[in-house]
Amino acid sequence: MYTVVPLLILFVLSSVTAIVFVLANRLLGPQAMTPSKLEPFECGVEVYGPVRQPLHVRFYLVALLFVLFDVESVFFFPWAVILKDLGLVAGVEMLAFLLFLVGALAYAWKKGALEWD
Amino acid sequence: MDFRVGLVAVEVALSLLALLFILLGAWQRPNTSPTGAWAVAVLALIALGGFSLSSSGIDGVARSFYGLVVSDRLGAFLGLFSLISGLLVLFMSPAYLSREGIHKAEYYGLVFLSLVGGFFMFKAASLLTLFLGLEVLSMPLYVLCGLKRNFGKSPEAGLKYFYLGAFFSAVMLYGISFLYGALGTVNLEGLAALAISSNRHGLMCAFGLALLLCGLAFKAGLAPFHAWVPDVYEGAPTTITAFMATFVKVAAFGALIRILFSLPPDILPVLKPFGWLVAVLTMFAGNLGALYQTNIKRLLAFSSIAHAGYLLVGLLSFNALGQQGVLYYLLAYTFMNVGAFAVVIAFGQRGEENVTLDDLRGMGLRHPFLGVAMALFILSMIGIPPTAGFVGKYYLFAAALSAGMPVLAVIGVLNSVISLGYYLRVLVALFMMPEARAVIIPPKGFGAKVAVAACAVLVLWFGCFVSSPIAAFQGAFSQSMLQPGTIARLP
Amino acid sequence: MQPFELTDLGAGTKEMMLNMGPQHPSTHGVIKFVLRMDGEVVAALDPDVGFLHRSIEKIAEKLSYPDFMPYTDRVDYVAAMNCNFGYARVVEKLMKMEVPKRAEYIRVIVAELNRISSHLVSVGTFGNDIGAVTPFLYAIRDRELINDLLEMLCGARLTYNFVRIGGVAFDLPDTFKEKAIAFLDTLEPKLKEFNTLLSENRIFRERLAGVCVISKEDAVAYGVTGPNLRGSGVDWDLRRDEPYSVYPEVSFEVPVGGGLVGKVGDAFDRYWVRIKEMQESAKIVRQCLEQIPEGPIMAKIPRVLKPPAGDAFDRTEAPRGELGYYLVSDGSSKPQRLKIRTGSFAAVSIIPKIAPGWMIADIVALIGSLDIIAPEIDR
Amino acid sequence: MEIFLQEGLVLLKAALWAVALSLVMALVAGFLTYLERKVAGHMQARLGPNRVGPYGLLQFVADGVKLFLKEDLIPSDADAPLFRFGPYLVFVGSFAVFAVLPFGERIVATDLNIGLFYVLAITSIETVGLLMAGWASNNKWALLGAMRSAAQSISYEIPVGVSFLIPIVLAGSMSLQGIIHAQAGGFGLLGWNVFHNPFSLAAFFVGCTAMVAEINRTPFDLPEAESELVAGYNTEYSGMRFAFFFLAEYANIFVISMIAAAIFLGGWQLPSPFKDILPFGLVGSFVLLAKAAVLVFIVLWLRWTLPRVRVDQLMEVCWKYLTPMALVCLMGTAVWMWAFPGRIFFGLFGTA
Amino acid sequence: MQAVFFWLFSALAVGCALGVVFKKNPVVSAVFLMGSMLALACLFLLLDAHFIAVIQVLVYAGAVMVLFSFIIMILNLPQEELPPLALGGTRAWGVAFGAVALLFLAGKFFPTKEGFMPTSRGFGDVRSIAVPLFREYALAFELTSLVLLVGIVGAVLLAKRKV
Repeated sequence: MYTVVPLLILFVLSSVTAIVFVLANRLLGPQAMTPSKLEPFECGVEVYGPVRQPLHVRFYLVALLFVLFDVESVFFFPWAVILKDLGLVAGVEMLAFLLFLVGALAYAWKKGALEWD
Repeated sequence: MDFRVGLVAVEVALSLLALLFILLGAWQRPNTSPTGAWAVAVLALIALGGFSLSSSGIDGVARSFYGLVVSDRLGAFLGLFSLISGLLVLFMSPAYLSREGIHKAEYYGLVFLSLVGGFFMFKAASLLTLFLGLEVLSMPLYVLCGLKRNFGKSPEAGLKYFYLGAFFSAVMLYGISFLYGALGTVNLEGLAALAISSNRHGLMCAFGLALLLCGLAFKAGLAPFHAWVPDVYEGAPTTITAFMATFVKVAAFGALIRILFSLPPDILPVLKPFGWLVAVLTMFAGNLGALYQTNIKRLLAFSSIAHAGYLLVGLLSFNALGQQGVLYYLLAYTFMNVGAFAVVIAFGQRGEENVTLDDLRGMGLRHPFLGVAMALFILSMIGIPPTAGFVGKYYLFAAALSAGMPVLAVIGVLNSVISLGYYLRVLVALFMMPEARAVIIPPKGFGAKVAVAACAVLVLWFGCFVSSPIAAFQGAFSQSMLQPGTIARLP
Repeated sequence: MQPFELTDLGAGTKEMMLNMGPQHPSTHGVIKFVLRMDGEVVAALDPDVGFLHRSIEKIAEKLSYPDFMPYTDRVDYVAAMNCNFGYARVVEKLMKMEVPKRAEYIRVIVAELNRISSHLVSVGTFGNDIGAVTPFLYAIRDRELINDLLEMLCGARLTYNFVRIGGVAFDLPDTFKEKAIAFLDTLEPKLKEFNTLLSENRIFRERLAGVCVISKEDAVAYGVTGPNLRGSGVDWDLRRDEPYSVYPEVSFEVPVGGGLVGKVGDAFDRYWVRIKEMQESAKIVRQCLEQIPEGPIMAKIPRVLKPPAGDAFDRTEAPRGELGYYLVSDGSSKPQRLKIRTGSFAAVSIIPKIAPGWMIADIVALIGSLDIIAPEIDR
Repeated sequence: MEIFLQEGLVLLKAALWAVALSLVMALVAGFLTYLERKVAGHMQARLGPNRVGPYGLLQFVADGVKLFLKEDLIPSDADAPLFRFGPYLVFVGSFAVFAVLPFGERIVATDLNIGLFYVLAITSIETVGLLMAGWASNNKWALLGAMRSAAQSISYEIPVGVSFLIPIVLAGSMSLQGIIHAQAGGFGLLGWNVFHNPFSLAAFFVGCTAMVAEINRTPFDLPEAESELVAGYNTEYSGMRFAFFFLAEYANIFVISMIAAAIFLGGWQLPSPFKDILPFGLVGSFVLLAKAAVLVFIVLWLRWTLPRVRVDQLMEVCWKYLTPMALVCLMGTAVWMWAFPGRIFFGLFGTA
Repeated sequence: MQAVFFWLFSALAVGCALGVVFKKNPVVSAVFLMGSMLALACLFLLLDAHFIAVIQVLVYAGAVMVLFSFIIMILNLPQEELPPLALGGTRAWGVAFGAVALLFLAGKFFPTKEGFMPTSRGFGDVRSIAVPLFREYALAFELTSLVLLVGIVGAVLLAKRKV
C-alpha cells in the first residue's frame, strides 16, 4: 500500500496543476469568441459534407489485432520474470504458446490484414 | 512437474492440426476448395477416433496437470461421441461449403479447435479448465456461425450467439468466483464440501452453483435460456448447425455430468425440484415451439431443444440406469440429428431457398434413398421401436420411473406424443404431397449421401444390438473420477 | 459549392470530402484542391485555381511595350529573368530587331543562374513536403549566393526587371566574373552534400519510387513541358531542339528521367532531372562567361516603340516548362493582345488524371514533384 | 499514534516527490523545446533562439508565458466536455511515467516492482486521450490525424512491449532499479544489457526505433504531418490546451531516453572506480542523465535529417519488420540464457 | 485509511458504470467506461495486487478502450437519435428484480468488520503470480493461446473486406 501512495498523489497533483494552468490561461488570456473564429479550420473554406464520416474498417482491424497481441504480450511479462528460475520448462511452454502466436501472425500477414491498403 | 502429456494427446493433435489448416487456409488460392485439407481432416479424425475407442476401455482414473485434467472412461466415451459427430459433419461439409462459396481450410481449423474446447470441457477436473474449455469451444463457433457474410441471417446468427455466449460465460465466471470464495478451491473435488444453508457461506455456495449451472444450461440450450437456439441454428451454415446441435450438446451435458455428480448427496432435495422444472419447461418449449415451424432447420432446432429436455430427465434420476440412458441417448441423438441435417443439405440449393416444408413436398418419392433415410431419422426422433432413439428414450424414462419421478416420465412420454404432430408433418410433406416445384434439381454432394447412409445404418444398428454398448456405458461412471461421498455413489 | 456528390461505398462507409484548401502548407502558393476520399485513398481530385489572378495579360493591352517589362517578372516570380527574356524576344521578333551579341550572352547567363535558383527552391520545398526540413534550408542558403550575384548586377533579388527590349539594362560589373566563377565552384560540392542528405536517403527514395507515374503519352497529351516532360522520358528541350539566342554556341546535355529508383516518370525522376539540370546550367554559365565578347549591350531602339501590325509567337525554356508569348500588335504603341503560355498551367491540368488511387501523402509528393506555383497558373 | 506518524511521513514524502517531479517535468519539457530549436538551428546553418536570456536559454520561459496569454478557443460545434478532457489525459499520462524513472541509485519516486510494465500501461492511456481530442474537435483533419496517431501508437506498443521484455528476462525482475542493479558486471561497462548478447544488442535498436515511433517523432511523425493533415489532432487547439500536447511530446522524448538508458545502457552504472565520491550516488545520476542526454540528442537529430514515412509503410514497418524482429530477439535471449546461464557475451572469453 | 480509499474507489467504479449505461453520447459513455476501469485498477492497488492492477490499466483502460473508441468512430452513430429501447414492461420487471436481488445479496455479503487481511511482504509482486502460472496452471496458459489464435483468425475472416 505504501509504495502506491506516491502514485496516487502524483496523479492528483498533475491533474490539479493542469486545471490550474487552464484556469490561469482563461483568466489572463483574451476571450473574443467571434463566430467566425469558432468555425472549424478547413483550410480557409467553409465546411461542407458531413464532418464526422464513418471511417474505414481497417482502423478496427488494427485495433483488434492490437488487443489480441497485447493480451499475448501480457503473458510474456510473468514468463520473462521467472525465466531465470524455471529455465527449460518455462521455455518449452512458451515455445508452444509462441507457436500459436506466430501462426496467427503469419495467417494475418498472409491474408493481408496487416496492409494498410 | 506433473505434465503427463499423454493424457491430452488427442487434444494436442487436434490443435496442431487446426493450426496447420488455418495456415493452409491463408495460402489457399481464392475460390478453390481445399480438398487436401478435407482429406487430412477426415483421416485424422478416424485415427483419433480409433485411438480414443481403444483407450475407452481403460479403468482407473488418471489426473494430470496438477489436477486440472482427468482422463477416465466417461471422458473417453464423450470424446468418442464428439469425434464421431465431427467426422460426420466433415463428410457433409465439402458439398455444402463449395456450393455456398465459403469453402476455406480455416473452416476445418476452427471445427478442430472447437473439438479441443469440448474435450477439455468434459475432461475437466477443475472449474478453470471447464471455463477455458467452454471458451475454446464457443469462440470458433461464433466465427463459424457468421462465416456466410453475404447471407443476411448468418452474421445475425453469429452476433446473437456471440453476445449471449459472452454474457453467459461472464455469468458462469461470476458463479465460479463465488464458489472459489466459498470453497477456497476451484477443483471439482472441492465441490463435495458444498453446503447450501441460510448463512453467508451457504448462500455464497448456492448463488455460485446457480450461476454456474445457468451458464451451462445456456450452452446446452435448456429451457429458460433456449431462446437463441432457433435463430442461431437457422442462420448458421447447415453443417455448423448440425455440428452445434450434436457436439455442443455432448460437451455441455458432459460438463453438467461432471459438476452435478461431484456434488454432495444432501444437495439433492434442493437441486431436484429446480431440475424437474427445467426439464419440463425444456420439453414443452421444444415440442410446442416446433409445432408452428415451416422452416425445416428451425423445426430441427426446436426438436433439439426437446431432446435436451429428455436428456435432462435421465440426468436428474441420478441412478445407474439414468447414466446409461444419458450416454446412450447422446449417441443416438448424434446420429439422428446429423443424418437429418445431412438430408436437408442434400435437398437444399445455394442460398438456402428450399428449406421450408412445402419445398420438400414430394422429394421423398423423387429421391427414395434420401426419403427413406429421413423417415428413419424422424421415427428414431419420435422413439419408434426398431430405432436407437426408442432404446435411448426407454432407458431415460425407465430411469426416471425407478428414481421415483413417475410424473416426469409421464410428461416425457406425453411430449413424445406431441412431437408426433410436427414430425409426421415432415413425413407427409416428403411422401404424400404432390411436388410443388416445377424444376427438380437433383441433390448433389456425394459426402452428404455417405453421411446419411452411415447415420441410417448406425441408428438401426444401435436400435437392435443394445447389450454391448449398454454394458460399456455401465462402467463409465463407476470407473470415472467421481469418488465416494458424492451423488455418483448412490445406488 | 459541391464539385462532386459523395457516392457511398457500401458497408456503411461513405466517401469523405477533403479540402487541401488555399491556406494549406503543402500547396505552394494559393491553390485549392478538393479531394473526394475513399478512406485513405483519393477517389477524385478537382483543382480550383484562380486565387492569384491579376489579369497581367489585360494590363499588357493598356501599357506600352517597354513599360510592361516589370509585369513579366510577376508571371513567375521565382524565375523572373526567364520571363523577361521571353517577353523581350517576342517583341524583338515582331520588330525584327537585332540584339548585340554581348547582350545575348548576358541574357543567357542571368537566365541560367535564375534557372539554378528556381530549381533550388523547387527541390528544397519538395524535400520539405516529404518531411525533410533541413535540405530546404541548405537549398535556400545556396540560392542566396545567386541572389547576391544578380543583386550586384541589377539591384533586385527577386523581380529583376533587367532585360530590355533590344538588350539588357546594365553591363556586367568587372568583379562579376570572378564572383560567378567562385559561386559555380562551390555549387558542385554543395549539390553533392544536398544529394547525400536527401537523394540517397532510403526513406526519401522509398516514398517516391514508382509514385504518381506520368507516362510519356499522358505527358505529351496534356502538354506538360520542361523538367516534368523530361522526367517522363521525353527528350525535348527548347534550348537544344529549337535553339535560340546563343544556346547553339554552348554545349550541354539534356538530362532525361531514366527510372533511377522506381519506374520512368515517377516523382523521383522529375526531382532527379531538376538536380541534373542545375549542373548543366552551371556548365552553360561557365562557358558563357568565357566566351562573352565585348561590345554594346543595347541595340538602338526608338523612344516610342511602334512595332508593325501583325503577330508573333516565341517560346523559351523556362525552369517550369515552355514559356510561350503570343503578341498581336495593331501598329500602335500598345499591344493589341498578349497571351502568355506557362508550364505550371499544363502541369496542374494533369493532376486530376494522375491523382486517383494514390494516398494524400502521394498527392503532396506529386504536386511537389510537378513544381507548380500559383502565380504562373493564374497570371 | 505511531502508525499515524509513519503514514503521515509517507504522505509527506510522497507529496514532496510529487512537487519535485512536477518541477522536473516542466523544466525538462521546456528545456527540450529550447534544445530542439537550438539543435535544429545549428543543423540548418542558422543560429536558433539567442535573444531571450543568455544564449536564448530563457526562450522556453518566454514561450510558456506566451501560451498563458494566448486565447484558448473551443470551436462552437466541438464536443466541449471531451474537448477539455482530451489534453488532460495526454498530460497526466506523460506526467505519470516520471514517478517510476530512476534518477539515481537511491533517488527514485516509487520503485514499483512492476516498473517497466507500468510504463507500458500508462503510454496506452495517452492514446485514448489523443482519440478523444481528435474526435471532439469535430474537424475532418483532426479526426483523420487522431485516428492515424492512435493506430500508430497502438501498433507500435507491441514491439515496444516485446523489446522491454529482454532486459526483464536478463534481470529477472521488472523494477527499473532491479534491472540496473543486474547490469553491474564486467567493469561496469561490459555488463550493460546492450552488450549482454547479440540479441539484446539488436533489441536495443528495435526497441529505440519502436519507442521513437510510439511517441510520433520523425521519421514516424505522421499524425501531425504538416504537409498533409495540417496539424493532426491538435488542429483546433490553441493556448494552454495546445501547450499540454506540446509539453507531453517533449516530456515523452525525455522519458523514452531515460528508459532506454536505464534498461539497455546500464542506467547509473558507470565504468570507473570512483563511483561513490558524491553522496546518494549522485555520480550515478549524472551518468544516467548524460546517457539520456545523448539519446535525446539522437532523437532530435533524427527529426532534422530524415524525411517522413508514409502511413502504409509505417504500418508495414511495425507489423512486418519490428514485431517479428523483436520476437526473434526475445527468443534468442531466452536461448542464450539457457545456453550460457548468466554469462555475458564478453564473459565467454574473459573472466567477467 | 485503506477503508476510505476502498469506499471512494468502489463508489467511483459504480458511478462510472452507471454513467456508461445512462449517457446518450456513445463517446462520453466510452470515457465513463474508462473511468470505471481505472477505478477498478485502483481497487486492485489497494489489495497490493500491483501486477493485476497494471494489467487492468494496460489491457482494459488502454487496448479495449481504443478498440471501443475506434468502433464508435467507425459506426459514427448520430448521438441524438440513438433508437430508444422499446422494452416497456420488461424494463420495469428487470429493474425491480435487480433491486431486490441487490438488496438481498448486499445484506448477506456485506463486508464484515475484519476489513482487509494484512498481506504478506511482496504478496502482489509478479513472481507469486508467474510461478503458478507456468507450473500448476500451465495447461490453462496453453489454452489461452488457442483462444487468442481463434480471435485473430475470426477477426481477419469476418472483418477484412475482401478475404
